[in-house]
Amino acid sequence: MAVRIGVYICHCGTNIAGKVDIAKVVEFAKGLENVSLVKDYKFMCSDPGQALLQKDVEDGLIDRVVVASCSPLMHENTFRKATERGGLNPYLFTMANIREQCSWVHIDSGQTTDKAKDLIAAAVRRAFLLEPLTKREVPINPRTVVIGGGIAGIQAALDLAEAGKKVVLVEREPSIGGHMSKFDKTFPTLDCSACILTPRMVSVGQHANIELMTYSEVEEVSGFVGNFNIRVRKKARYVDSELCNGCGACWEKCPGTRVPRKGNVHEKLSLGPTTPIYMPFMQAVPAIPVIDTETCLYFKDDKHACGLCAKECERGAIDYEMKDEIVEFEVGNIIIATGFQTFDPSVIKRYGYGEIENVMTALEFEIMNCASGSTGGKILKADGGVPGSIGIIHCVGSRDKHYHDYCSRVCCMYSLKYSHLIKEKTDAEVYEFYIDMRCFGKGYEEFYDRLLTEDVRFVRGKVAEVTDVPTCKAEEGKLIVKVEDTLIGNVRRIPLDMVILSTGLEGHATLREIAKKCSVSVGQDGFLIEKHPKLGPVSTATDGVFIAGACQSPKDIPDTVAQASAASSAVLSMITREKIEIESATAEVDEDKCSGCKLCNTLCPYLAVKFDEEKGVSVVNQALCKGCGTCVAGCPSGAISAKHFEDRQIFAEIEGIFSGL
Amino acid sequence: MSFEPKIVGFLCNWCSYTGADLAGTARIKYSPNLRSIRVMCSGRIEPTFILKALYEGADGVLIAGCHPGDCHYQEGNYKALRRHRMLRMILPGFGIEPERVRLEWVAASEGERFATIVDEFTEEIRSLGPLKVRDSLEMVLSEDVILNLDTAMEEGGDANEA
Amino acid sequence: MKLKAGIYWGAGCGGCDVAVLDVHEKILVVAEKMDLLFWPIALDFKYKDVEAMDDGYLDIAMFNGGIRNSENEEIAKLLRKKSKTMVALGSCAHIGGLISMANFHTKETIMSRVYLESESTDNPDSVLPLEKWNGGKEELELPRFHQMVKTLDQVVDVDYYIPGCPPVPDQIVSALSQVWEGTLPEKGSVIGAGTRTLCDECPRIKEEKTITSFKRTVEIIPDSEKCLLEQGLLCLGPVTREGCGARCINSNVPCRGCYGPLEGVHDQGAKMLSALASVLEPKEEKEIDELIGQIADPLRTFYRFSAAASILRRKKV
Amino acid sequence: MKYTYYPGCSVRATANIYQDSIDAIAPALGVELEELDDWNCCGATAYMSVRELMSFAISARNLALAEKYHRDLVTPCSACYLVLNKTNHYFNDYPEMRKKLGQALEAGGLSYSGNINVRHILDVVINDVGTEKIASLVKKKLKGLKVAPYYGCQIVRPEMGFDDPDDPKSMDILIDALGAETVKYSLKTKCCGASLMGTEEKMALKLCRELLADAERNGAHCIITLCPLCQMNLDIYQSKVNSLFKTKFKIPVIYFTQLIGLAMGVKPEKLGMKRLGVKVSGEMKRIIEGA
Repeated sequence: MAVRIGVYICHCGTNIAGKVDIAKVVEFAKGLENVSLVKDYKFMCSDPGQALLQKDVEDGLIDRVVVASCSPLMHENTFRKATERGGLNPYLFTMANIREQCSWVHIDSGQTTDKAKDLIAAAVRRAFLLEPLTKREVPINPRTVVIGGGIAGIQAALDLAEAGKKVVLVEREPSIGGHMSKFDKTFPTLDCSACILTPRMVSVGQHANIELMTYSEVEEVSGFVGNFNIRVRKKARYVDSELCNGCGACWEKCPGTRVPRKGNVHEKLSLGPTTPIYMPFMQAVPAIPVIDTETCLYFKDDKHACGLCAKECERGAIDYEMKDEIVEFEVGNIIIATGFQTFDPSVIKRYGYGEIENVMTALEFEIMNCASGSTGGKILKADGGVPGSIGIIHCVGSRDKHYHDYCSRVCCMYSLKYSHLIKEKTDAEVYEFYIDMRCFGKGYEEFYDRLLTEDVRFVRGKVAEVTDVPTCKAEEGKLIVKVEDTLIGNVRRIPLDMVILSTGLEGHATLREIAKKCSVSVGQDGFLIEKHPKLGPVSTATDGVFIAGACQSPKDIPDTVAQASAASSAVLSMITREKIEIESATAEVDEDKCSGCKLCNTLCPYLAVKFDEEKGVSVVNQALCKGCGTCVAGCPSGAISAKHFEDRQIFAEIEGIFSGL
Repeated sequence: MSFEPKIVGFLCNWCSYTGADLAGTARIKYSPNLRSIRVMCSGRIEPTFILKALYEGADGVLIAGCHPGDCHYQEGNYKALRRHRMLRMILPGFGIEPERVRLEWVAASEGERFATIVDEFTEEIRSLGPLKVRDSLEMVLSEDVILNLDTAMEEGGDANEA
Repeated sequence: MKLKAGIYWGAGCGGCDVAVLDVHEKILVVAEKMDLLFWPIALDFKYKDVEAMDDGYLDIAMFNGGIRNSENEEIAKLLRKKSKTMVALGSCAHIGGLISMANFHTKETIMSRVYLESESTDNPDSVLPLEKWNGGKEELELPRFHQMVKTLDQVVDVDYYIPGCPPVPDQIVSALSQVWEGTLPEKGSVIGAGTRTLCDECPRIKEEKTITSFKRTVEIIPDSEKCLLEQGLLCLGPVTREGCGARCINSNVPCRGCYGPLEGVHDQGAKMLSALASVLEPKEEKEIDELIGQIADPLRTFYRFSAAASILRRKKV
Repeated sequence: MKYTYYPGCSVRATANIYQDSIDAIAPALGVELEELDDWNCCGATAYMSVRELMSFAISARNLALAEKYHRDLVTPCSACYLVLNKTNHYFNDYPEMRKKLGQALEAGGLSYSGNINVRHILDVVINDVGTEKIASLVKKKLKGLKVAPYYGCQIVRPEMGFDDPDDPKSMDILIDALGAETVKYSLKTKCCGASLMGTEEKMALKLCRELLADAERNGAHCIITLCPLCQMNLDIYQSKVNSLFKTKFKIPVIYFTQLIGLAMGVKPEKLGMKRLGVKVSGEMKRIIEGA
C-alpha cells in the first residue's frame, strides 16, 4: 500500500509565522510526493495541536508523520508520543526544524521561507523511508556499586542502603573517609570534621546492606545499564581482617618508619601511626591496619628477619603471604565518586614548594591542625618553633592559564578557616594573598566578614614569588613573599615564617582510567562530563552510570553531599522502575553480509561491537549500543546499518533538500 | 541576483546541532544558506554522504562535531576528522576544491561561533562560485547523447555495414 | 532447446573474452547448451546480422568493456533490444573498470596526451582523430570518442552483472549455468560472485586493526599469514565483493577492488576511505596528514575500478 | 655539526674572552661555526622600546641574510638570542608586521620567509653536542669545584625555547658532566641589573650584590654565565659593589664555555682566564691548577 504522509506546520505564534510564509509552505508541501494531507496550526505542541495529528493517525488518514516546528531537541518526544497515542510506531515520525535553525536566525523572509520548504521536503523524503522500531527493555539489577568512599560515596551508599537496597562500596585507600577525614574543622561553621564524619563512616561499616571493600580498586567494568559486571582487585593488606581487632599492638612495636627518620616536623606530618604497619588515622573504617611493603623491614629484607608485628599480634592476624584477591559481582547501576586530588605546587618553581622549608600545602597544614595528628594540632614551623607570621597564598594552580583555568571553589573559604585557626592557636600575624574573595555559599560571606575583624591582613594581588634569599636584615632567616599589592599599587616584600599554598582541586590521577572503564567522558578541565550541565548534573552519557562529588567539578562538602544524594535518588528511581527502556535506534549487523574483516571491532566506544568467533561475523550487542553510528560509517561492506539513520534515509534527506531546485 | 550558495550541513546531535539551536534561541542572525541534517554523532558521517550532497547540488558541505575530547560518544569526532582529512585528498581528482568541504568543532554552548562559521563559510563558498556537479555532468552527457536507436537505424542503418 | 547467445566487447582489453575461452573444456558444455550467434572477437559476425534479428531474439547478451565511444553505446543499445537478458560481464561493464580512471581527465587532455604529448608520439602535423572524413566520393564516419566512460547500466537496462577483471572463468560458467537451469536470481543481481566481501574468502588471520603506517607492495614482503591491511598495505578486500577466490591475496598481493562493492554500498572508493580512516591511529591533524600522505595516489587507489560507478562519476570541469 | 654564527657586538668587544673560549673548545666539540657575512646589530633591547619597527627591521636583516645558509643561526649572546627570536615571532605571527618588515627588507634587496631557527650556543652544546660527549672530553677533574649556574634574565623571558624558563637546568647538568658540583642557586634567573648600570647605578649594584651574596652564601667558588652582559656586570663591577656595600666578594664570574675549556685541559690563557676582572684564587685556583 502506498505511503501516506501527513505534514503539520506549526506557526509557533509568530515565532515561525512571522518570518515564514506559512500559506506558501503549505501549498509547497501539498505538492510533495506521498504527502496525503497538510495542516497548519498555531501551536502544534499544545494539546489541540497534538490532538490534530493524533486524530489523523487514529482515523487512518496517514501512516507517517512530519511536524515542521521547533527543534527536535525540544519536542521530538512530545510528537513521538502523540504519534504513538494515535496508534502508530513513534519512529514513523520525523521533524523539520523551521524555528531554531530557520525563522529565528535569518532576516530575509523570502529566503527563510525557501529554507523552510527545503527542510520540509527533506523531512518528507526521510519520512517515506522510516521504519518502525521496537522499544526495548532490560531488567535492572537492584544492587549498586559506589566507587570511592569519601563523603560523596559514603552519603550515596548510606542513602541507598537505608532505602533497603544493596550497595557495594569500593575504596582505593585502606579506610573510607576520603579527604574529609583529614580535616580538623569545616568552614564556615567550624564544626569538627571528625565529629560529623565518623558516625557516618561507622554506619557504613556496620550497615547490613553495604558491602565494604577498602584497599580495593575497580579493575574492569563490563555490561550495560541494569546489568553491569564489576571486577575488583582487593589489594593484600597482610592483615587478616577477620582476625584483627584493631588493638594497635602491631604498630606500637614496629621498628620501621614511613617518614624520614631525621625529617623535620613538616616532613613527619601524619594523622595515624608513622610505622610501616599502620592505620591511616585512628577513626579508620575498617579499623584494620595495613602493611606498607615499600618501607616494611620484613619485606625489604630478603631474609625476612623482622616479623615483629606477627610476634606481637595475639590473634595471629598478620599474614605476610597474603595475595591480592580478585572479586567479581553484578550490579545494576554505578555511582562514580572518586573525588579529587590537590594540585601539586612543586611545578610552580617560584613558590619554592619542595625546595624551601616552611612552604607547605593546604592539605599538609590541614593535617598539622588535626588534634589527633603528629603535632597534636599545634601549628609549628619545620624546626618545631612557633611561627610568628604566616602567609596564605590563594589560587595556587587555579584560575591560572598555565595550570587550571577554573576556580577551585573551596580555597578562599578554607584559607579563611586557616586564618581563624591560626589566630585561635597562635599569636602569629596572618596574611591572605588573594585575587578575588569568592565566598558564595550559605554563611560564607558572613564568615569572611568575621575574619575581617580578626586582625588578618588581606593583600589583594597574585604572589610573584616566595624566596628565602634576603635583601636586607629584616628578611634574614625568613621566607619573603613578593607580591604586587594592587590596592595600594606597590610591589611589596613581606618577610614571613611560614607560607601556606592554597592549592586547587583537580580530578584524581586515576579518573581517566576509571572513566574509560565506565564509558564516561572526561572534559578538558580534567573532570567527568555530566549528561547536561544544568539539567543532568548527576547522570552521564552512559545509562546507569552516575557521578557525585568532586569527580565532576570542585565542590565543597554541602554541595558534594547534595549531589551524592541526588545520584543515589537517581539510582533509586532506576531500581524502582525495575526495567529500563534502552536506545531503539541502534546499529545492527546483517550477518549474511558481514565478512568478518574485524575493521569495526575497535570503533565502538562502548565495546558493543564484538567478533563472534563461532559465526565468524561481528555482532552488535544491542543493549550496549548507543546508536552513534561510528561503526556503520566504518563498515566497508555496508553490513552494519544504523536504525533510524540508515544510509538511504540520509540520502533521501539530501535529495529532499535539492528537490525544489 | 547574486549567487546564493546552497550548503548542506551534517551536524552531530549533542554538540553542534544543540549549538545551532542555541544560535536560534539567542536570535543570532546568520546566512540562510545552510540546510542541516542531524546525525547522532559526527562519527556517523560518511564521505559518501558528502559526495552525495555535492552531487545533488550542494555548493559546499559543512561537517560539525563536538570539540576533540568532548565527544558525547568519546571518540566519534576523531573518526570524522580523519575521514575529512582523507576526503580532502581525493576531492581535487573530482574537480572539486577541498575548501568546499569544511569540518568544524562546535560545542553546545557555541551558538555565536556556529553563526560565525556559517557566515564565513557561506562567503567562502560564494567566492568560490557555484559548483553544480550534476548540471555539469548532465551537460557532458548530453554532448555524448546517442540518437534514439530506432531513428538512428532508420537514418544511418547502412553505415553500419562493416 | 538451445539458448541463443551473443558476446560483445565494448571499451575493454579483451581480457573478459579470453576469460570466456579460459573455461577450457567446459566450453563444450557451454556449446551444448548455447548457440553463439554473435561474438566478433572470435567469430565472423557483422552488426547487420544482429540488426536483422527480431527484437528479443537472443536469449542472452553478454557485454564486456565499458562505454567509451558512440559505437560502444550504439551496440549496447542494439543488443539490449535484441536480447531477453542483458548481462554486464567484467569490471568495465559492471562498474567502469580500470579504463574509467580516464574520467579523472577530460576528453581534451586525453586526446592531446595520446596524440600529441606522449613520449612515443610522432605526430608532426598534430593530426587528431576526426569523426567524419569526406573523401570526395564518400563520407566516412568514425565513432565519437565520448567525454567520459560509462558503465553498461548507465546506457541500457542491465539484468545481471558478472564482476571481475577479468571474471574468474569458473564463475562465468556457473553464472551461465544459472541461465540454462533457469535459476537466475532477482533482476539486477550480481551473479557469479559471493554475497560478502573478499575478507570472507581471504584465508589470512584477521585481527583488530589500528593502522600506523602505509606501505607499498614494493617496499615489503608481506607476512603471508596475516591480514595485508594490518601490515599497512592498502588492500581493498574489505570493500570488495568476494568470488574471485582471493586470487591476488593468495599471491601475497593486496586486493585492488575489481569485483566492486556489495549491494547497498553507493561508492566503493568513499566507503573504503571511510572504513580506512576509522582505523588510523593518529588523532591530531598534523599526524593524520603525515600518515595519509604515505598513501600513493589515493584517488586512483580507492577508485581503481569503480570511478565510472562512483557518485561523482568524473572530474568536474 | 655546522651552524651559521651570529656573534653580536659584545663578544667582539667587551666580551672577547667569551669568543676566545668558544673558539678554543668548538673544534673539539665538533661544532663548526660559520660567521654570518655582513651581519649587523641585532636591534638590541633598548632600541626596541624606542623605535620598534626600525629595531625589528634591523634585526630582520640578519635573519634574511642567514636564510641563504639554510642552517640554524647560533648566537652566544642572550640579548641577541632574545631580540632575534622576538623578531622571528613578530614576523611570523603578526601579518601586519610581516608586511612592513617585508617591505623594509625589499627596499634593501632582501627577503625573508620566516624559517630561520635562532638558537643559543648553550642549546647547541647541551642538546646537539650532548653531555655524554662533553663528559668524554674531560681531561681535568674539577672535583670539589662548587659552581653557581647563573642564567640571567634575557634567555628565559618570555620563554626559553630549550629549557624550563622558571627553573632552567641546562648549565646544571653541564656542571655535573664536567665533574664539578652545582650549588643551589635560587636566583639563577634574576636580573643582574646590567641595563640599569648606566642610568641607575646604585640599583644595578644592589642587584649584583644580591646575586653575589646568594652565590657566596651557598658556598660557590665561582659563577658561570652564558651572557656577555651578565658576565661583565658581575665581574667588572664586583669591586664597585664591594666598596659601596662594604662587602668582600672575590667570586670569579666566568663563561660556561670557559669552564668546559678548563675541564678539557685547555690552557687558561687561551680561554681568556687571565683577562677576568676578578682573578681565580683560593680554592678554585687550587682545584684548577692541582688537577
